[in-house]
Amino acid sequence: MGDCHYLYGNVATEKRVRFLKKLLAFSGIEEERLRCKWVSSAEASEFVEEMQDFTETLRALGPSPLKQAGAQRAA
Amino acid sequence: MLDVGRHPNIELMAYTEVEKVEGEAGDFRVTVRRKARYVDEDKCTGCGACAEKCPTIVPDAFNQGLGTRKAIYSWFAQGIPSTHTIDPDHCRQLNGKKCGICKKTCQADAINFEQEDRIIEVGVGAIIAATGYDVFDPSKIPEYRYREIPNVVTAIEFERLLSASGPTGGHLHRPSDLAVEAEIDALEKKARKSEKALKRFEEKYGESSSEFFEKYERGEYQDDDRKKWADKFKEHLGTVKPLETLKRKAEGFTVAKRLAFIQCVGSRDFRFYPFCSGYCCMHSVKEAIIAHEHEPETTSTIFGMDIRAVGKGFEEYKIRGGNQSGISYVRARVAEITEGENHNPIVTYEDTRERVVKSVEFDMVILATACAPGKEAPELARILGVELNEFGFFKTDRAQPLDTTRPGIFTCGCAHSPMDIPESVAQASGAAARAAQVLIESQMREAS
Amino acid sequence: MTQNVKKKVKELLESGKIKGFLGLCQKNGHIGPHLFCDPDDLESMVLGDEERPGDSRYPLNKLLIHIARSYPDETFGVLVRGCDERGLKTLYTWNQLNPDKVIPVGVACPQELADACECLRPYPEEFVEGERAEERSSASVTKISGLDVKDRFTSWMKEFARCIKCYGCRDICPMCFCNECSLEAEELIHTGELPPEIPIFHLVRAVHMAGRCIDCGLCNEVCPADIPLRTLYKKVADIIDEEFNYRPGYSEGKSPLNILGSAAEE
Amino acid sequence: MNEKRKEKTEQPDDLRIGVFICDCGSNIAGHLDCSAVTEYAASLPGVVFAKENLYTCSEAGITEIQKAISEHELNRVVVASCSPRTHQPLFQSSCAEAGMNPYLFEMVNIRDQCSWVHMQEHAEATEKAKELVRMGVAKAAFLEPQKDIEASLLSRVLVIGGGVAGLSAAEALADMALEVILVEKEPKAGGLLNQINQLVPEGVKAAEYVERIIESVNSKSNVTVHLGTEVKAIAGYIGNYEITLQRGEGEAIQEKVGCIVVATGAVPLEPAGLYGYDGERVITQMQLEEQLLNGQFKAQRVVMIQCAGARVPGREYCSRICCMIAVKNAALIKDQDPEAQVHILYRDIQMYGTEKERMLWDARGKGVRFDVYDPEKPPEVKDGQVLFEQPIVGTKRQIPCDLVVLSTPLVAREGASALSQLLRIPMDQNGFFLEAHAKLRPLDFATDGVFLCGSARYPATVAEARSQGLGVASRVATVLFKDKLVTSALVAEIDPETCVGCLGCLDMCPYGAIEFVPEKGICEVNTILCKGCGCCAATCPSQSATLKGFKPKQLLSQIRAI
Repeated sequence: MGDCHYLYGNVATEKRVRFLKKLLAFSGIEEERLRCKWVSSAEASEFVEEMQDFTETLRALGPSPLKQAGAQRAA
Repeated sequence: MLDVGRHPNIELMAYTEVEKVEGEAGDFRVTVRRKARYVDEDKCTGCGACAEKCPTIVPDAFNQGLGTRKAIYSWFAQGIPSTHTIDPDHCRQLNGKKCGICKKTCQADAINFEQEDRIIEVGVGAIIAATGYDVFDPSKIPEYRYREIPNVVTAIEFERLLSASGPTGGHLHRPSDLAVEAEIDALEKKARKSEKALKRFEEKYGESSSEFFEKYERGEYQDDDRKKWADKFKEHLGTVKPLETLKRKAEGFTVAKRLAFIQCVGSRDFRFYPFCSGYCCMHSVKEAIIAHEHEPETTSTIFGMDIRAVGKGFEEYKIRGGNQSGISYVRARVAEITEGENHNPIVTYEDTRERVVKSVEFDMVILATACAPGKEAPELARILGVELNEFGFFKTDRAQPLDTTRPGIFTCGCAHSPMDIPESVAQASGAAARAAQVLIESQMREAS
Repeated sequence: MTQNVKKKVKELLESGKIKGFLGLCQKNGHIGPHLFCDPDDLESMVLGDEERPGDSRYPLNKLLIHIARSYPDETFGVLVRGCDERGLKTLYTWNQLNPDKVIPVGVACPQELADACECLRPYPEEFVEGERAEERSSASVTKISGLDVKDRFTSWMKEFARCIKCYGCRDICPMCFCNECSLEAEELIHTGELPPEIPIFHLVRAVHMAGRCIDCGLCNEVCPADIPLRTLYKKVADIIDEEFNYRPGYSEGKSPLNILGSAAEE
Repeated sequence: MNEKRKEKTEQPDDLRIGVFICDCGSNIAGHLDCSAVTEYAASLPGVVFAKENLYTCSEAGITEIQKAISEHELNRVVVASCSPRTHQPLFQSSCAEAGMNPYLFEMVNIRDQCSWVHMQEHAEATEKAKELVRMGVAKAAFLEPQKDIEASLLSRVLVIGGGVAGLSAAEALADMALEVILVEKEPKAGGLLNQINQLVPEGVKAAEYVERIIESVNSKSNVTVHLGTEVKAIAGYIGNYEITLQRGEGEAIQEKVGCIVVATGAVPLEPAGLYGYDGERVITQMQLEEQLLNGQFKAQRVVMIQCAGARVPGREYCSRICCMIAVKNAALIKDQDPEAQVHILYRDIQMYGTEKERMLWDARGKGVRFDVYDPEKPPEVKDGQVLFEQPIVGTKRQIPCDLVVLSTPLVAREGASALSQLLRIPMDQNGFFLEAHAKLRPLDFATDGVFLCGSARYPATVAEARSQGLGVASRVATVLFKDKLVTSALVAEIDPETCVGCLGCLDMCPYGAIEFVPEKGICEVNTILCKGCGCCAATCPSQSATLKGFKPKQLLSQIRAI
């Protein structure tokens, strides 16, 4: 069991994210764009580290293909 | 904790001590001293701007002195109330120096250097003593060389090192390495200062300090000002050389990966506390598992006489730690810890299976210290008019396990006896029930 | 090729075990679903093979939901292939049909159909007609997985761009038993656009298929734009299998996504 | 996103949103441009009033909100300041005081999420604050007024189980002026203590100890004790349970209670097939207790084997109390007959806490022998002797004996799973009941109104069971001392028109708050039990299950405003 305020919420989310990452990958959207990590309210530095790392990852990946597709359609 | 802070029926008096208790069950009059915070509780929003600006740096007791805080501070980030407090021992203003920066910073106008302790009397029907315990001081055990060997730490110190919100952000830097890093910081500061001074000379005389010094050594210059320069340069070299050595040394620093946990430090020991504290075995297992989660190469050895995994899910957790987190459990009473190379602690013990004495080197040793009765328990017991038991915890009996020897006064948690969190929480509820019974009874008496 | 089915259905009807049998009949050259209630009325029964095996398939289990709702106390028989049976099982799991009130009569698919479907199990547990064909794995999924991530995106966007939002995939899907469909919720999918917001529209549906799609392939057959939906949902089923060791219609109970607690890791 | 789409998100008519931007002294204003954010907020659709405050949570700030609600006829309020965790309740109640429904309030956290994390980036922090405010306003537009949920509470408690834990709970509850119905399956209350000889360290007779508590319980006018009775059916929910009790073949008894305490205890494992258990020469500690109690104990040479059937694959847990019982009985045998030989074979001797450790040295002092055995090579019982390997010295030993005593663990009762279904409360892998939180809520269930104490949760000593019994009483009191139950209106609801009864939500609800109604073929939410976690809404394929305050429309309008 996770330590979610709502008992199993974090576990439920984790399961969904595991699925979604693979579905995204198959549909051609980099799975690194979705990330799920359990950080408690007492773990500020872990949260910061994770967010900075995630931001870096996203920057390296560049704009989302969805956005590019949207722009093309709008044009 | 937040729930307590917000509960309409709870008046939280933090930073307050009990001085006198009069009356009887159902009608106690308690005199308490609300210690001066020098911060107005009603005005402080806990925003922390004051602590950010405060110039005085103090070792942080919450982080077991492993980190620092300011002279105006909150005990820890999620603490309640979030009201900040000025530490009168370190505050510049309160020690007669000129400062008052916090007062200027605070937009809520909450700082009040004139505040004094307030003595307040409160009327209550029942009292619960939940004053917890103290960590046994392992320097009383000379053979473990706590404080002599920097990488021998107590479990609670280790807990702070492992904590993501702790002084190292959860990375297991060894205290010996942290000390070197602190020294590097200090030397760098010094070097920057002397560099500045040298630069002034260099600009004045238009040559580099090293060139100048060569000439000076050859006796080319004799004047006082040049002598000052030379002295400054010598001093600078005296800073920079050890700094470089230290820096080279620090390059080799890694996080601690070989951990030893020593159980029953001060407990199950006739010299100190004869009892078993009950929670330390699981605490060590938990710390070893978390250390392994942080750094998968970590291995831990837990030295104990018995591993007491007696709570719900504990044995399963212990086994998991062995199977998945690189923990080995060794049945042994450690005889001695010595210091090896690189400040590595060496643990000497008898391997009872092989019947040989072994010495094994670790990166760090964690002492699972006894749950010692609170140092101030005797004084509180005196004030409350209750008895302590032979071990120094509040005395109770089996029929009413949460009642002290004085009606209307109850106890729970580690003030009662050593215990783990679920047991403490359950007892706390029990003590609340006993207190409620007293209150209801006295209400009924009044009504009839 | 229908003798054994007819015999079995006749038996069931005559013994009174079932009120009716939901199968297929051919009338005026057309094949369509039919509820056979009279044992003497089985002449027109067919298995749905018009020109090729299985080229006229219908979501009989989905139709059965409606019949069962109207006659909650009656038991019905239903014609099932491997996929239909998986569908039945999943509908039991989702409380849409009562297993005590359904008697499936199985037919095994011929190899040609199994190949075309890339079917992992082209036969029901018990069948009275046909022979067990060889199981096939999905080459179409492997093909897309082999592309690099950008090409995968481009290829799907090209497919999705043809969508005319006819909801055919949903309407035929035996697992789409909802009264109100999220794909018609305005806040989720904007209305009045063609193609519908892609790839969101199709990915939302793919997510809804997780732990549900039993790989009957009707969506793919019905799609007027020939979007390879079956391939997408096959992958969805594979993911759930890889991650949670669950495959709808094969495994018991609901998918770990739909039950509390942590999923079994193995 | 293109403009066309934004326009299409229809907003409710007559929206009058007020936005308050907090400087938090310099805490927010020092790191981003609050005036710019305020100006921006004023330009958002539906916003009729925007104001910057020095401290929105101060007396002055609150007054300003309240004044604005009346002067500008605001029907939505958005505050952009600090964490909702600490300040949302204050702002909500202030809005309510001013006559606005508190559920029409929305909070945006621009301190933690902007000024704190982007401290050195003034412009970016300001931009982000604007975005967050825009999202908050977008959501506020779709907020709906709600009414807190209220339910009545019966000040009566059902305690299931009449052992130490249940009796202690009943005693304390009665003393707290609540009415108690205590149900005990056996014809006599007292539980396992009835079979126990004496309690240590004081050596008090177990029967006398428990008898005193039973007497105390019986003496209370507000306790009804039903012996030889079982719970047959439970309907209802917190505050209003309907209970059916059955005494033997007699007529069913109907009771109504507000809360339920589970104190059903546990039973010692019957070690069939273990170590040649025969009930005569190889017995359990429980049987030894009986022999000691009845004075039938005669053996001269006794070997006790710890962890018999415990800490083994399939039953991994340590039963917590068996070492203590073994040491107690070993010492007692030595007291009765100092010539007797008593040997305890153990793996880890679990004498935790202040008192038990001393029992251990005392027993050693009395001549009880202790030896460790290796769980990989457990002892063998053969022809009047016990063979085992001493891992500590590596030699094999044979101990002749005329009695072997097996320390077997307490195991969950067989009836536990039936009760688990009746009450919809979970069990762990060992069949013990599963509390809401292993550390912080040991006496609660996740389901409100049902509580847990004693060995039904996990093996407990007499003192622990008593403490827990008392503890559970105050857990009950936190509910029943109130006049009525008031819970947040932000709970799930299920649209009966669109629900197809697939039970997806029911399976995902951790609080047992969803029920399937067969007559209607749909699921319904019990709003009292619902905690608003949203698992049902996330699962429902048709958006029939939604969470008030977090409906797709509300959330998506917020997301689309990014």
